[in-house]
Amino acid sequence: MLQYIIRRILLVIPVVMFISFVVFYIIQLPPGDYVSSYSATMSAAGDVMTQVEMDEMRSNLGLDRPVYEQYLVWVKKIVLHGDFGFSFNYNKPVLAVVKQYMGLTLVVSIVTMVFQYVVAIPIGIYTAVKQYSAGDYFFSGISFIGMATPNFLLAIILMFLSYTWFGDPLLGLFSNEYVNAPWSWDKAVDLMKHMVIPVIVIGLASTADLIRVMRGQMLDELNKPNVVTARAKGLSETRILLKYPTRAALNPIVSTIGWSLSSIFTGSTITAIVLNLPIQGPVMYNALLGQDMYLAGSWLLFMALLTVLGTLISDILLAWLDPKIRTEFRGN
Amino acid sequence: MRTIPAFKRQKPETLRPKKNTDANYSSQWRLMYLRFKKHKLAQISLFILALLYTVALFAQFIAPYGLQSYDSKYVNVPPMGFKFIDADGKFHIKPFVYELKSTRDPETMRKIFVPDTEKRHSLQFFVKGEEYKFLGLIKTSTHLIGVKEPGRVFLLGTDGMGRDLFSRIILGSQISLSIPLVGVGISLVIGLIIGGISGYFGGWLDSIIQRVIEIIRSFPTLPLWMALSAAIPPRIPVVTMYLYIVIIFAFIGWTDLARVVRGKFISLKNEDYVIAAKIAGVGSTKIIIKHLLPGFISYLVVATTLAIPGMILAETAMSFLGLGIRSPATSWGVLLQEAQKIENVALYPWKLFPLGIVILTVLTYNFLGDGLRDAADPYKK
Amino acid sequence: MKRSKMMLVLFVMIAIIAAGCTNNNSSPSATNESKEKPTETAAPVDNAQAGAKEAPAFAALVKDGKLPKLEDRMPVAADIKIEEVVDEIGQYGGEWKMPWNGPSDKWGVGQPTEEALFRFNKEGNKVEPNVAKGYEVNDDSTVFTIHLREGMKWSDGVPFTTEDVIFYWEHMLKKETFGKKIYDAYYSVDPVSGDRALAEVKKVDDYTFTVTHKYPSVQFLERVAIDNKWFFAPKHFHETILPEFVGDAKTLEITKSWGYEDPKVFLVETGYYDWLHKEIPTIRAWMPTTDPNSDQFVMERNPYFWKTDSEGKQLPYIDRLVATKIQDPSQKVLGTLAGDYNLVVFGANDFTVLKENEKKGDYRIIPWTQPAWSSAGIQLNQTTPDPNLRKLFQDIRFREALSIGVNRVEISEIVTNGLGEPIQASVPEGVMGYQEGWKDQWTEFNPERANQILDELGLTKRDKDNFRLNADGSELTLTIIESSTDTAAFLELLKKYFEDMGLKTNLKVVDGGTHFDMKYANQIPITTENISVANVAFRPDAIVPLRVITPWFGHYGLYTQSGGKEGVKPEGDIALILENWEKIKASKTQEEIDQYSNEIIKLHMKNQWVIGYAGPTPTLIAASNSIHNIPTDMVWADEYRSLGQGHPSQFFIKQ
Amino acid sequence: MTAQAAQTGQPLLSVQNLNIQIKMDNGIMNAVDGVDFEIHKGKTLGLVGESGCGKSLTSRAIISINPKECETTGDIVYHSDSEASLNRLNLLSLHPNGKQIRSIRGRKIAMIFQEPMTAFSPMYTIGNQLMEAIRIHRTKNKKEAKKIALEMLAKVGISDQEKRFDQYPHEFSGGMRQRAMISMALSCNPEILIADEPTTALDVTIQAQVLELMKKLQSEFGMAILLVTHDLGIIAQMCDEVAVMYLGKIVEQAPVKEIFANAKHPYTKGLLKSMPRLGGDKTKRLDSIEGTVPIPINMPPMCGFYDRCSDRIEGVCNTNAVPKTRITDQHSVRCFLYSDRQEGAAQ
Repeated sequence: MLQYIIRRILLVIPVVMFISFVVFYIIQLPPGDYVSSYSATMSAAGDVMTQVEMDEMRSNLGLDRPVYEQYLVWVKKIVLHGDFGFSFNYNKPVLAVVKQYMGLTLVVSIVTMVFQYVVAIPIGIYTAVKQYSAGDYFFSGISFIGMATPNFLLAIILMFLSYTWFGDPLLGLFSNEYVNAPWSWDKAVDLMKHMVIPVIVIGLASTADLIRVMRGQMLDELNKPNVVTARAKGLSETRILLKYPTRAALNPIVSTIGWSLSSIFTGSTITAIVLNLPIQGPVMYNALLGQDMYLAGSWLLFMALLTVLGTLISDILLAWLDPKIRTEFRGN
Repeated sequence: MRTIPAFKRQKPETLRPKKNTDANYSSQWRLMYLRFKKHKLAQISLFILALLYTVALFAQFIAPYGLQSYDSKYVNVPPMGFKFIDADGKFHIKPFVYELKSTRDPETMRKIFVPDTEKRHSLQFFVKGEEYKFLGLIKTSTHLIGVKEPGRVFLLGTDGMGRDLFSRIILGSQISLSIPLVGVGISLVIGLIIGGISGYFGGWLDSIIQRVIEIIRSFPTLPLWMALSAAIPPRIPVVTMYLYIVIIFAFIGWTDLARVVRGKFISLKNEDYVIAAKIAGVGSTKIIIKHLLPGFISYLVVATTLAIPGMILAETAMSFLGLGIRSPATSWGVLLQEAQKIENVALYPWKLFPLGIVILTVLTYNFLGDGLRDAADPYKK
Repeated sequence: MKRSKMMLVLFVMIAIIAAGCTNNNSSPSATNESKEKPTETAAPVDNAQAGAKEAPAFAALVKDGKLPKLEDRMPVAADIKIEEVVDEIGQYGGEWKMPWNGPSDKWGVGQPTEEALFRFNKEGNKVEPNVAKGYEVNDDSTVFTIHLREGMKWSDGVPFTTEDVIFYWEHMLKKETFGKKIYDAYYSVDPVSGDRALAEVKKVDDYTFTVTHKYPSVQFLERVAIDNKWFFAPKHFHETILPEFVGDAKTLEITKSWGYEDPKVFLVETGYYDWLHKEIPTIRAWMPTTDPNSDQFVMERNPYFWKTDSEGKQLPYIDRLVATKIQDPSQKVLGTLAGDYNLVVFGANDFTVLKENEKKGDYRIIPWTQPAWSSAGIQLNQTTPDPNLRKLFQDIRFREALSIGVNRVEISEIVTNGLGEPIQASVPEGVMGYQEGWKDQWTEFNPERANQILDELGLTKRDKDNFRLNADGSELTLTIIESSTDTAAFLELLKKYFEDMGLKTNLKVVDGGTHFDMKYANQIPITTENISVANVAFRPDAIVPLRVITPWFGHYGLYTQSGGKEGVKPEGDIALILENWEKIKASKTQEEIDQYSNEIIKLHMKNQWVIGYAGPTPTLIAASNSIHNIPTDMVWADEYRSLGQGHPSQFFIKQ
Repeated sequence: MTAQAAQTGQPLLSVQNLNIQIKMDNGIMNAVDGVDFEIHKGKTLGLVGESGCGKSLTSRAIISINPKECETTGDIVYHSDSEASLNRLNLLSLHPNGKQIRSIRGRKIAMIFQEPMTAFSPMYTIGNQLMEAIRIHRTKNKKEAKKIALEMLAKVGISDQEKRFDQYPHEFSGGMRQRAMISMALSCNPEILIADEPTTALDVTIQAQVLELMKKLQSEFGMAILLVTHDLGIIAQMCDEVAVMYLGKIVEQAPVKEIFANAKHPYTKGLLKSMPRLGGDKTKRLDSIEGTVPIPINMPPMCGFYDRCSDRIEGVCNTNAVPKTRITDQHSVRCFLYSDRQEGAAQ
């Protein structure tokens, strides 16, 4: 098992290296660079830069060098110093920017993930056990609609409904007065209130998906002979349900955790923009728009790493959860 | 009670009761069809989809107005219902609409529309209107329904430029319903070839292909979209733009299908009948086409069906970010992107109608996919 | 009267201290006090406010000895700037809550809080002293003597003196440490030879300095008020970071410790965008207290602010300015409707949704007019590289065709929601340079005539889609390149009208940065920028080709900028414009300036290089009904510092 | 009371007029139709028939573990001497998931299944699944339960039990899995063991071993066995009495020797002919019964075997419900070929 994991991790390295270069290249692909977008914002505010000023800025930031050279410098710094470069937009080291947003990003992502699994698994079990009941149709209907509604529109609509019903559109993750306030019970409550819409919007599509997977798996498992065996042993229905079909159905579900990790990080970008969430997605998006390439590059690199690792984690989880594979490794 | 007649020997076949026994002897496709027939929701979905595609095919004919029928007089008109009874209480057998008088609220500058009960326009079939090419071939100006000029009918209201939303939804379906089909089609071909190679031959080729798929999959799609659409040159017509988008989608989408294909190839290639064919010296191509493909073509149909809704949604997301198709060319994504302005949600909520159509389409595709999956699975009851 | 007020102030202080002490049991005696009159003390706070000369929080700090007394914080009595209130004397307290696009929108918080040496008056035609107490000028407008306010202090309490001006001039502006060239305003021009000479700045005493020009500079103060509002910098701060004082190594170290990578960028940020950094002393009404990169940027009142109202109450009234970062324009609207923000600036597009919810949201919409020539218009690049296009663009008949081939009523109704009149791009009434009849030039919708003109121009050949071809048979395409999607509806209509005339039209939306690059590379044939000029003589960029900035004159600007080395040589009426501009710079009197300015405008009227399809729309200020003293009937212009023209330090929130 | 019952005293389990109906899309299927039989202490009853004849449903109906869709009527009376509360208890009257039936399942009536691979969950160790029934019915104590489980594994001939206990089903061979299954079923000393095709999935040699083991354990524990199979060879080897099922009905029932010596029903005869015989004519092809079993949906009153029957009587067999005819006290058959005798006797 350990050998397998090590082999997989070693394989991750070239993949991530390759991705990082492609990422870096793609960021540079659109015309213009950070200096041009910077000067454009400045000129919009009546503050015009001349060509000379722009050229100077380019050379200061090293943007006048060829792409591969910039890439090599960047990678060298990462490898040697753990320095991911500098964010032009924020005037901060990339790591500092990432750190600034990481806390809330993790909160949103983890809460969303927990929401997904906590909601999807019981509903999946319920709809499978009560197949074709009113409850089954209700939940399946909701989850299908959740899947079918584009996130950004759902976010806007929920925000507007929240405004018309409660007088508060619940923008952002905190009310104005709590943004810079130290942590307190009230702030936590405020955060929870503001999390409702994002969690629903970000989580709904995947929740719907999970419900369907869980339901399908459960239906398969419920018809397996081992359920009959368990019943013949005199076990109670609940016990049977939890021990046999649920446990087996959870396998593929649990193994999706690795995958969903990165998709929650990136999948929430559009929603986060609409809902004004201070998390990484919009930061990355703006970095891409503003050609803030080290920030964008590092972030994308991180995402790629997360995806690759997520796959790895999923594979390992799957192996670990499946006694067949597990015992094979033990055997070796 | 009764006498026993002499034993009669008969060929048993002639008297076999005809009860469902055909199920036991049917081909795979026939079985699928029989099982699919049981899935009511999937059948309804198939029907709705067929309807949507028919409408898309004849969109120019069905839509009362064109994509560029701007009219400052009718900006943000709420949906109009047909009427049968006029202001005097008189009943009319033909449904009709009143002509609208438009004014502005002097305070808020909002357009206000008052029906002019003097001017009644009956809804008619085959009305002359904007000229278009029927099926892209025959020039005509006949539209399925509408009212005579200067009357106007806006079933679902109008947008901020005075265009009929109903027409735009219908015309937009041409792009929105075909992008996913073509996109999935391309992904399918790529996925089939690459997944097939990977699964059938295995070994180092498989490893390399799997790594490549892994790389593509771990690629965040957002910057990819942004970069690719920024790379699209300015002077291209809508059709070309459309093709580019399809290619972007296909590029991202094929990996999923390749995985399905690969998985099936691996599991099928060790089946006895395939091994038997190999031992018998049948060539690889023949094995693939004759023995492997039929084994999972039904799964492919399902996977394809279920991949389509994702593409429909992806198209709307691209439009939200201002990438992809732009008005006056219209897709549902374009309509939703316009609808998502808070102003529209607050003041002109009918602009959210396209959302209903998107949901309907995505739902029907999902139900159809589910139905097909159930039908394709020979082990399902 | 005065005694009783003093008593009240005292009362308030005690109350506040008492309130503070109840939470802090370190001092037993204070606790006793608070126990004595815990309830009565609370009441007088409101009453007392009416007479208080400073914000309660400061009064408390003074009482604690943590802050010098008000008198010691303000300039000497005679030198205090008394800010006229718009409606009434206000009260202290409250927050100005606004949405903010983040640190890239530096001016969003910069302009309303800016305190210039000289600022424009309400009408926008003259400057008045602001940070400066006053000035004298000699008869031939060469020597300007400027007086500062004695006893005025930076927000850290360090006196603000001539030293800060001289330091700025010597060590920052002349050294170009913050990435700006010495502004044009400091050069005077010899009317005869055209020789440019840099002014001299000299200290007279701690509160007086002179600016001496070689040649007359009639508009010096106005130009300074536009180009270099902040003719000063906190010497005691910049001395600690500028490389010429601390050495390159130390500057680099400081740069890194601030989180910056490059000292150049660092110096630009600190020297130019100083209001974003809490480490830098300021003379603004509010000073930053948080990192601008955080989700909320907060500016708190400046205890050393040097303005009072007519009753002697120190400004600003509003406690703090809270700028909350937003990511999508919808949030601005929704937040305003919900009351999350109480003073927000909008474009005219949001008029209806804001107006419809005015009552429910408990705010009011205050429109400020803009000195813009149009709200929907196009600029044809006169120097576009394609010879066929350039020939057309330079032909006045072609511009006429493009103008009359478009139905302005439709544009006005659909694009501006009826707010912008269906008129030609022209100087609006009431703004310097207004020309009678200009707004109706070529405005009648006449597609037949337009087509006829195009035929006359030789564009008679058509391609298979019935689009016109150039006379030589080559493809003719008008490409409109845009940097934002806000103009989508306008461009869609424009495309339709142009194509109805047989002119194939393409739209391309690029990001702002690319648009900027393309402008420099002369790659933008057509775009939709609107001209907005408060006064040509003050800021000529948009209509005089002095550098690469406005698309219509394209690389004519580069020619001027590079002194004839690059770009396209201006000819005809364009050359005339530049000639007039040179005359303005060398003018000795205001009359001369006005005359030449008018000439420039007239040349624009004659040529109509910029075509407008809908008149200007107002800028909307959505202000909560509790915020008072916001002036109406104002002009919104960058030259006047937008909302800053309303003097925000005297805005107040009624409790 | 029949002579058969009188012979052996009170039956342990008596199934009377058992009907199982399944609702299908196109009608109601009478999967089990009027089945009667009895199981006696220490004896083995064989239930034989082709797949789909309802024998599995019948066996599972005894402990109410059929899916909900199966509507079951009739009486299944369980009579245990050991516990007063279980005297003459009608199992069908109990709630199918209730406490009482659950206390009988696994403890008094245990069951083993055809597919030992899928009957065990792949997710848990053999030991885990083995201990489950013990911990419900015998002891809460984990250690004790493990001890019993290990003993049981030893009894079914599994060596190295400690190691085997912690292994997963996929690590067991087919025969071992079935042994483990048997040990699981017998771990609570049941009075009745229902074995549903216990050896079908096994190799012939393993089959013999498993059957041998079952026989051995039966004599050791003294339990009754209901053996469901399609294999007449196994019946001959294991059973005291045989019930032949066809299309939901018991068409013939008799002691095992009687069946092999004196089968009456054409279907039973067909079955016997299709069985290879030691010392039989090797050049002759084995007989098979032509045709397939119809699906009993909306069946008119007729003999289900009519189509395939070589001795059918047109106008009789396909128009009337077939009554049960008693050949001897212990031998009954459902066929019109013999019904006149019955009718004659009645007259």
